[in-house]
Amino acid sequence: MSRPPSMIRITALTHRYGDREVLKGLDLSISRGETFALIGPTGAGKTTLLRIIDLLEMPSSGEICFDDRPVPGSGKQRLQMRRRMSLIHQKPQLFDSSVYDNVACGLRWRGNKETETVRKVGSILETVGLDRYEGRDARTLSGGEAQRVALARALVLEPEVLLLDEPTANLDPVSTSRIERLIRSIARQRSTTMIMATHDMSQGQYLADRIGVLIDGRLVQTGNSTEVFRSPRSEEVAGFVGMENIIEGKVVASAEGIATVKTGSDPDGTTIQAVSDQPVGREVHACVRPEDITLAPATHRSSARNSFRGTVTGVASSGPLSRVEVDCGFALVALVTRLSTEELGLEEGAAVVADFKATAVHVIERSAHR
Amino acid sequence: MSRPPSMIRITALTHRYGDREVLKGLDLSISRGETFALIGPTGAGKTTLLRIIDLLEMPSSGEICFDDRPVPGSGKQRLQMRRRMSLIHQKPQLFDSSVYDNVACGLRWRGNKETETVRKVGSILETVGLDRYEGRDARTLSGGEAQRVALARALVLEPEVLLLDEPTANLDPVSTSRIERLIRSIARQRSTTMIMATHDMSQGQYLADRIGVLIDGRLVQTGNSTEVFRSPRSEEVAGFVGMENIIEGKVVASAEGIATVKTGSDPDGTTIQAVSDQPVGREVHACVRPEDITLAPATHRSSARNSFRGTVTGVASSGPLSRVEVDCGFALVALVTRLSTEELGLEEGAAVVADFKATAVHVIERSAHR
Amino acid sequence: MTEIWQGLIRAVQLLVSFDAEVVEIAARTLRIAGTSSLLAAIISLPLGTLIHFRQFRGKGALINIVQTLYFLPTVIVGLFVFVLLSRAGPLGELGILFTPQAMVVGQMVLITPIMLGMTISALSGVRKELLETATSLGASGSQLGLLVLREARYAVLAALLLGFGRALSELGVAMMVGGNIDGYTRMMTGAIWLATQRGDLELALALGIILLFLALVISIVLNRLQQRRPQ
Amino acid sequence: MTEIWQGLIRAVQLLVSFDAEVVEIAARTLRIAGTSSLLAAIISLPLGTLIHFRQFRGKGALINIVQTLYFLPTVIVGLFVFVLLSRAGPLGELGILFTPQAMVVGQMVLITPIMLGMTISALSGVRKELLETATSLGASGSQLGLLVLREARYAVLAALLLGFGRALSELGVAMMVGGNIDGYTRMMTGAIWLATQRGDLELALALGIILLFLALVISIVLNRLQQRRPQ
Amino acid sequence: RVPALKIATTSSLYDTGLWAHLEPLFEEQHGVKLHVFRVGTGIALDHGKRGDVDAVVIHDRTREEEFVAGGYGVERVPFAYNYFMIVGPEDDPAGIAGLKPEDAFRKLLEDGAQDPDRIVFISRGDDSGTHAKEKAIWQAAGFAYHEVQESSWSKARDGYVKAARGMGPTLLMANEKGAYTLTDNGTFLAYKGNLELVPIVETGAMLLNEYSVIAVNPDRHPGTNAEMAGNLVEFLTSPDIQDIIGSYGVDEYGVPLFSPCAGAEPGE
Ligand SMILES: Nc1ncnc2c1ncn2[C@@H]1O[C@H](COP(=O)(O)OP(=O)(O)OP(=O)(O)O)[C@@H](O)[C@H]1O
Ligand SMILES: Nc1ncnc2c1ncn2[C@@H]1O[C@H](COP(=O)(O)OP(=O)(O)OP(=O)(O)O)[C@@H](O)[C@H]1O
Ligand SMILES: [Mg+2]
Ligand SMILES: [Mg+2]
Repeated sequence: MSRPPSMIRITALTHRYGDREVLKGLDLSISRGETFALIGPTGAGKTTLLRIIDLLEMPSSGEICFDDRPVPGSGKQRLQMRRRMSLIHQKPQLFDSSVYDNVACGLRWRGNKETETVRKVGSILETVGLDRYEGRDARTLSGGEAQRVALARALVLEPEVLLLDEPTANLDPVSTSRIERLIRSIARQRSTTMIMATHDMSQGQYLADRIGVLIDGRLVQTGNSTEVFRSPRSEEVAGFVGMENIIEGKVVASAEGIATVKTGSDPDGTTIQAVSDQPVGREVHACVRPEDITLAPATHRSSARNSFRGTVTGVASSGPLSRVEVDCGFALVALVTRLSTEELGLEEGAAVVADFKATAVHVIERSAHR
Repeated sequence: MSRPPSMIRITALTHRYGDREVLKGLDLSISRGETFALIGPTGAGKTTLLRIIDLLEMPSSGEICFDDRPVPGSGKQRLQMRRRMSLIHQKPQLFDSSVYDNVACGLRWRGNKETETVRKVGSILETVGLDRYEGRDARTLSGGEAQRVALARALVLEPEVLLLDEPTANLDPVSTSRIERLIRSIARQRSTTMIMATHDMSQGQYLADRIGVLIDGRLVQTGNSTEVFRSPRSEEVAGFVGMENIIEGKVVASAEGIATVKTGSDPDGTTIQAVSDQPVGREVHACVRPEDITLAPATHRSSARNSFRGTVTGVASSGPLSRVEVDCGFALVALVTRLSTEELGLEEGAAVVADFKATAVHVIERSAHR
Repeated sequence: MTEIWQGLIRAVQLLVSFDAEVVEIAARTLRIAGTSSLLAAIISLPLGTLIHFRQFRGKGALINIVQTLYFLPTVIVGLFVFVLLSRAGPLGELGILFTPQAMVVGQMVLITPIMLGMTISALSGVRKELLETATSLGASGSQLGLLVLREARYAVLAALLLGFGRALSELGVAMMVGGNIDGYTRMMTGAIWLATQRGDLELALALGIILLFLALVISIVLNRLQQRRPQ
Repeated sequence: MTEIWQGLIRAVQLLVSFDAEVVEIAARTLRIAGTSSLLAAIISLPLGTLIHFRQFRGKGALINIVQTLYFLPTVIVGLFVFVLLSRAGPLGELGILFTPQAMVVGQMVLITPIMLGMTISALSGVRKELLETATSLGASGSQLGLLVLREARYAVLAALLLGFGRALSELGVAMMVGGNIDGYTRMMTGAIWLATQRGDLELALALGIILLFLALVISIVLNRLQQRRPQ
Repeated sequence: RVPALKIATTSSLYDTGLWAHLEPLFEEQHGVKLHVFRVGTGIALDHGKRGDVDAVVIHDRTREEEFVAGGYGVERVPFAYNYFMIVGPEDDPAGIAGLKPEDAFRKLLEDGAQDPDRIVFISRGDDSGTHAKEKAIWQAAGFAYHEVQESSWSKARDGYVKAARGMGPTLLMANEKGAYTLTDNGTFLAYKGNLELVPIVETGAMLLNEYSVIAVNPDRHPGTNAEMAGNLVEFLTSPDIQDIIGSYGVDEYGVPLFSPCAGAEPGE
């Protein structure tokens, strides 16, 4: 594989706070111009990793190369490197001065001309929707306004590497999509390298070229969004990326790349067909994303490989989607549009057919250590 | 209407910072046991309103009644009232001590016995998933951990009124749904009155009995989630609650509760059928939620009242849904499942039919002042 | 220069031999300065917290005045208290001029503004958000006060130390109000001053070194206390 | 008590009549104390910032020692600098004993620890997160220093004021090192002391009031400066 | 608490250690605590005027007489004396050795005006007893004090220097500057080890330095301990104590520091 040169390469990175090991031997290489999303539960170590990449902290062990050069020890050289990056911290900290001064400080520190600074600050504030806020005392901003100032402050520097730690955590959907579009356009136009920690899965999917799943200090999987969200490498990842249906089973037959997984422990349990190479006899988890399951009236004759009759046990709607729990011998969760929910009259007790394709089933070997 | 007694009643509330009017004459009454969600763009005044309700700030004018008693001026009585509430601030501020001390402080301030405190703190920390964190220095927690401590600290007080300002802004989806379930169960079991500011629309929908839309300091609409999300009172609200399709038009015919709206300005523009009482001749906006639009292959014969042929101009997928932009004379945005996107082969340039029901169209009178 | 070395040697000699007179003077110094610092702290901590929290007209002016009193020369304080306590003065009836009690009063006048002002500026370093969080959690006024003192403990301790240091090292009040009476109101600084007047520079330096040694012990102990986390 | 009133009246008289001698002494006092404070600030601010940021072995001990020096009695500082600058001393060559320059040196020895120590504790009130944010935005070490000084400006100003106040109100150094020479090294406190020695308590009080008045003006001006937002 | 007798005394008596020597004797004899304040003459008199002390022990005849005449004191009782001396650098740049004090001062002023860098005089300048004596000598030399202060000698950077400090520090300063100064012999002896100065003029009637004790007038300040103050006056003039005063300092300096004069003006 001939990849573009790596902008950031991390080898065997370990970090400890006291005797807690927070990062456990990470290896990661991010190419110039790539957008990389770090996802993972709270406390996984995302912030710590970003801080180390931004040279705020020295890792306990391991090596980091920035633009193919190892990170130096001398403060001055680190400053040079750091000035090519910009980290937007998770909790935006604004300086006790005006919004203008807050956004201008990075430029000033780099010795920019003030006329230039005035222009740049004005334009970036407009971009984040805060024109006419220049003179405001930064400490009196609302949560979302502060977040946008923090963004503007980093973006105005036009860094080569942009590190974002939950950049839209405090924003409403309209501002969020505005900022997302902004980030995307920056990534494209300036071919900025970006690493973002986010808990918003769809943000990761939308913005990132590649996604890394960090769980408990370990980078358990990296890949593009399809790989991560559709073929999680472990049950842990599967659970985290929203594969709510994780069904225990055992491969009982395998032919032409289609495995038959018998669910549950009783001998005449239901079987699920899945596209998988797992050999017969292996203990596995069959995972299905809720949105890959379609529900139809009980009268419906299905052509899907996997089709199960069941009873609705719960419906919860949030936004455009409804989350429908179905009992068909084993528990299934399906995400369907509110429209279908209404059309099908889905409510507790309703009889339905749940269909999903063999390609929608992702089979993971059950790890011994559980 | 015989409503349960109001827990919080706000009359003509106005608040100014300097000469910025941040809240502009709000009237709001929240009943005991109700869960009320405040949604609105950043800087709308959500935090300010919560702060005023929590008696942290005196409003510039207007009245607040707490449990049917007007809020007193004396510090001591205000303290008594405040101790029946608990506000989780937007930016969690932890005290410079251990996690245990942070969670225990409210109980101690209320003079609880320490043995009782130990028990309660232990149990709430377990509930938020932070058992074994008691001894940790609160300042070294990750963003999500800090957020959960802040939650625990307020919940452990079992307040009558719980005020939540973006309670899950820093949490991953798994923690978020854990916390949402917790909040929901508290609301049910203890019949706690809750007011939450959130930018997560689906959270508002999921948790709240009633939703208030705060835009630019005005409570422009309150109602249950169907009312707010499906029948926004103005274009402003419509835009904010995700009615992405807002089509300008004019009612040209009206019969049996069905209005015909001609779109655009040219005489032979397309017409849209909508369930609406708007009289003929009125200038209106026809609004349709993207998820209420179904897309079908161009060959499809539709039975829907509104059916338009068009061409896909853009597809963006995020999570289980894809956002498809269609040009059918006017621009439409449809949200369809990724599954359908694949099945229909939706991609730029594809010809499709976009269908939606007359009931899915919400018609708003176009206000003169724009 | 030799005086400094000899002063050092003399200091060590006095320290190891536990010279009775030096021990007595040192003990008296600690007692008097300790009492006045304690009383000044008892006044300054709550009052400073109150001023910090309350909004009132003239607050800025009040703080300005308090800060101005940092500049009070010890002679002036001494003189002022002297005039008050002198037999001809309004509090002459008390008859406490030239007693340790009078010195405590004088030192309190001297150091209370320092402790008060520095406490206020220490507290002003605590973020408003933190206090609002505590308020939301139901802290009463005094509980809030304790919290803010705790959050600013490093700077508050520095303020107290500074005041104590001023009491320990001042001379003017002790002289004017205490009278520097041998065996009764003589403090370390008075003894040092007397030694310089008598031309015994070595002894003066030795006593100065002993005073600093005491101060070092105190500041280490206080800093340790402050660093120990409350359970 | 009458002395206090008479002192006040005398102070007002001296102020309004612009008494030449008082004006001269006041100007000299401001010049000398101002110079030593300025120099001490020039040392303390960067050094304090450096100590605050750098992690090194013995940092805690160093801070402890600096804090201990808050306790330095002025007589001891005076004596120490006297011994250094005296003809027989190591810096006797300079021949600056009993000159304003020597007083500046002595006062710097006295107040630098205060300014330094209080600066360090002022800076320690600035949140770590804020500094990390600045670091991420590419602030160099010195830029970070300026930022932290700016963020803690209230407390830093208090520290500088305190040091200046100490220089303005101290007597021991001015006497030992300056010699309290009429028309040359006599400062306000020296003049006050002399008035008390002569038994002219009124004049002493009047001069004290004038000194405080000066101090008030200075502290108001500095506080105003600090509150004015930089554009 | 044992009642205390409070006396304000001038530094020269205190610093020689005389009071430390006499204190236990008096305390034992009268069963009282003796609180001795070491202060300048001006403030000692002021303490007496406001009744904050019970007696004053000082050495400034003119002001003592004013004090008594003003009704503040009972009676001025001289009890010891010695002589002031003009000390200066060993090479005596003004060549005043052997002159009478008033002549020496005149020469200092005249030559000093020519060469203020070499001929320097440090004046106490603090209205102390010593300073009062200095002024009296100038008077005898034929100069009003303000003439001295306004002379070109005084205007020079060095020259006639008024440094208001104690006697000891003044000696140290004179030593540093290689200057002349007027000092009482007790303080000079105490400081001698630190000084390169030598006595230049030691004789002359003008140099007489007499110490007296004055009990504060109880009519003015009823709260004062008049009885014990009377005891102190009696004590200081009693023969035993007069003997002790007359021999004080022999052990340490080889010469007595004071001559006793029990109530009478010392002979001139
Ligand atoms: N200074 C510290 N001392 C001790 N432990 C720390 C420190 N900083 C972080 N930790 C711990 O390290 C772990 C990783 O923290 P980190 O902030 O990197 O998590 P995160 O993935 O960013 O989480 P979140 O999504 O909640 O922000 C957490 O468990 C946290 O408690
Ligand atoms: N102390 C203050 N002084 C001046 N303006 C203020 C102050 N506090 C808030 N504001 C302004 O008032 C408006 C409302 O702020 P508020 O914090 O209530 O918004 P919000 O709805 O909570 O926004 P977000 O979703 O971003 O948290 C904002 O425009 C903010 O800038
Ligand atoms: Mg984080
Ligand atoms: Mg807010």
